[in-house]
Amino acid sequence: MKHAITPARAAEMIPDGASLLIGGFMGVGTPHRLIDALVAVGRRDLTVIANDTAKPGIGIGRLIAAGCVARVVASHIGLNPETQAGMISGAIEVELVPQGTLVERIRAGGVGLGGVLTATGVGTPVEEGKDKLEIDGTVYLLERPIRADFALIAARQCDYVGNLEYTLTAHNFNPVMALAGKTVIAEPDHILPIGAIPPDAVKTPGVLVDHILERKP
Amino acid sequence: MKHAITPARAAEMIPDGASLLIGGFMGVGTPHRLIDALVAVGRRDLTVIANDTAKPGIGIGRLIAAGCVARVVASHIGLNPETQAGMISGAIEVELVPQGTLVERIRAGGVGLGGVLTATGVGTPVEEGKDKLEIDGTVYLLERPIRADFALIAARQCDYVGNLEYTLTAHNFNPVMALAGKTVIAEPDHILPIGAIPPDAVKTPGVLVDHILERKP
Amino acid sequence: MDAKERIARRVALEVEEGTLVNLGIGLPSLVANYLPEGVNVHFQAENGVIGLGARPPEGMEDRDLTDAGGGFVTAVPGAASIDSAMSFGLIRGGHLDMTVLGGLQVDERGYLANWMVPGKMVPGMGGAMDLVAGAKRVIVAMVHAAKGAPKIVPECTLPLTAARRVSLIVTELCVIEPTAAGLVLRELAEGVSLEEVRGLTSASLILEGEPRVMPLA
Amino acid sequence: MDAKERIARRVALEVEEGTLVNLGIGLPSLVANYLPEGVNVHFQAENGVIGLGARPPEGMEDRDLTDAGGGFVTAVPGAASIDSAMSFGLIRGGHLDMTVLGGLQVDERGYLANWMVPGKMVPGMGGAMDLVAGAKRVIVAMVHAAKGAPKIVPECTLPLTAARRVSLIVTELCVIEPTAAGLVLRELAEGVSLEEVRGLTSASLILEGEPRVMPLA
Repeated sequence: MKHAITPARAAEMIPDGASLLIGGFMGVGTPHRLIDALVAVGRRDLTVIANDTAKPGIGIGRLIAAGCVARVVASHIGLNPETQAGMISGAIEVELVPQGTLVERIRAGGVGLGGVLTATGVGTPVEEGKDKLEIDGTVYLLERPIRADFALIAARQCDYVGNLEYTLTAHNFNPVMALAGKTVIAEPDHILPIGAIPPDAVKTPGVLVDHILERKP
Repeated sequence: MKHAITPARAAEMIPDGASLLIGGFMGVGTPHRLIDALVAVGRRDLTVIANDTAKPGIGIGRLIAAGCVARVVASHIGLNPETQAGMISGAIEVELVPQGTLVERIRAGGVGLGGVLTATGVGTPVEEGKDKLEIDGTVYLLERPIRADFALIAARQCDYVGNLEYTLTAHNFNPVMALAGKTVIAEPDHILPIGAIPPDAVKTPGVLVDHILERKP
Repeated sequence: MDAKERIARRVALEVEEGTLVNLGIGLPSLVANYLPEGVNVHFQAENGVIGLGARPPEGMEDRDLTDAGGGFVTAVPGAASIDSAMSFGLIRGGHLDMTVLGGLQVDERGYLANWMVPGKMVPGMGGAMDLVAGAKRVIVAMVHAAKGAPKIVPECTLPLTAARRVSLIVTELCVIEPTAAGLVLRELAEGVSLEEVRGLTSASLILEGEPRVMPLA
Repeated sequence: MDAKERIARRVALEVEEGTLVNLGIGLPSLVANYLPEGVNVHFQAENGVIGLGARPPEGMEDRDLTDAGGGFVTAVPGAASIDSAMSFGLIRGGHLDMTVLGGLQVDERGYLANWMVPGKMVPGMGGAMDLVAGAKRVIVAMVHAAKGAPKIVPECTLPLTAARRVSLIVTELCVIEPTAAGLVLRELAEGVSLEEVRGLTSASLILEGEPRVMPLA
């Protein structure tokens, strides 16, 4: 059984220079309160691994605007001119990864596979510097697993064990990222007693979750 | 919207010599009515890819006993002496695969990855004849993806679209196998109208399901 | 009828009953407005839903239900929530019947470039590389030329999205099918001449008999 | 107290609060009966549940809720259903804190053989290879010798389960910790002499000071 912590307490756990997997897709299914807490304490030199950096003022866009982020691994930064400007000026190092490759790299890190063999990116700039393997007549890129110091997970609700439920398009990267953080912090909207989430509805087992943020005010 | 078919009609679709992914773990979460229909029409020379072959008289054990099966890919055959006897006599070709490797190979087939890189099996007889890759200091086996002509899936219930729900330990290989059959036949206990299974409860989207077996009598 | 509507109407005729279809943001998303009466399609939003519906009624928007562009959407009855691993598993694994995407360039090999302009625009590839590498059919829906400059070129000068021949190119002027032999001009829009198309196309176009008039319904 | 109970009681002392634990079938499964009062553990059944509970009351068995041996079980409040991909993702990905498995042989390198006897018994490895390769701690719980024949040997003659040094060997006679230097004898059961253990062990045993008396509670 776990105890809920405040956003400020969660931000204290995360040091400058930490790598963070952050759930969400254009701010949907993103742990907004955790992000705001990191901005509030002025974290620096963070590595953010996420599908995108949303827009200025929204979700991960706030971390970018506050200068918290030194490195981004994402599939898309096109709707955030601040990330693009940071990339061009050299203030932010950006690695662009095809979306399906990104989610599989994180999954591989989380489930202990040595890499991902995907045809996505073959014949494009994505293949630069990577090993290629021909298997049964098809060429695949060998993409490396991704893990991070922390995974910041947004969930619709959780129980006292930490079992998580997600909803609609707010699932996105969250269930996979919850496998790949050394420390996993979940930000649920609601917290329910044990037994209120039936076993079949659980999408992230509570054993993966280290800390639960207090419920949405 | 799909229409339910009878077990006999399903068995007709599956020719002698077909490869079948069959869900279940020791008969739990196994499509029993589909298996009985295959036995009834006397199919021959089938390849069965499944976690195990259950026990004589149960689930896949019935296919074995009826002489329908020429080849088995499984992680465990220890509780079915008939499979073991077939393996020793040469009547059944058996490939033994570690359970976690088996499920990932099927997933790789289903989601279009070129293979699985796992440390499981390194230094054991499982590595024989397989490529090994050293990635960042760890040695991994390159295991091949698995697909099959048919996937026979047991589900607790489905809707008219074919969306599937599973329960408790009857999930096992079913959700992954539903990704990797050229033709997917689902055997639900219950069939519900569209909308009765909410989007967040769907574990196999109906677009993956080609045919739905009529509900349990 | 403007160019975009013409393109969307023509692409809509390619959509087949019961298939799984992914429409890119922008022009491709208009295709949903022109589906033939009675055609039942499963639209995938790669950020997390199968069964993407229209815009919600005023005031009924849910922050956890958006399309890949971040706009509020609905889910049709029978929809399924999917996480990013399932979403791209469907795309990469060959379960997606068709994707419609915009283009910056397409060349005589049928290769598409649509994700970056070096030195100018580096938004990231998002899901485009997986979609082009994985979908069964890839339809490029784009305005024929960029302010008079050809976009259908002998060989892409912009970085490729995938080294895969797309299935069809639909512009407001014509329909072109990339084949092993090159780009075959299949249809001309009503009132558009071959010379006009050739004048706005730097790639060689192959004629196999007379192009038919591009149907719009 | 018989040998098996002694082994199970000693192993139970290794189980730590709040951890995820997988018990093999047979002897290892007895460990659950001897947990110290108040210790809260998540038991995984690799066939599909976290939060495995005791046998169900008479008449309350559910055909869809069994353990990896196929026996009816319960799920504790807060349990989570998991499919095989998640189950082995947890095992392979380093999320499983401890597994307890039976053994046929363990050698001076700490390597375990427990899944086949060539020419005699080929049940398949099931989940054993993934468990030994992936769990944070691997405890071998076995009767010390097989009818007088040593099972703790200089080098395994049976095929290995994994080329990984297990964490601890617990028998009814003693507790041995495999280390880089070899097998260190840590504990002797009450009334058991060093000579007795040496007589039933063909591997070299290292002494680091006096072995303590094996605690059973």
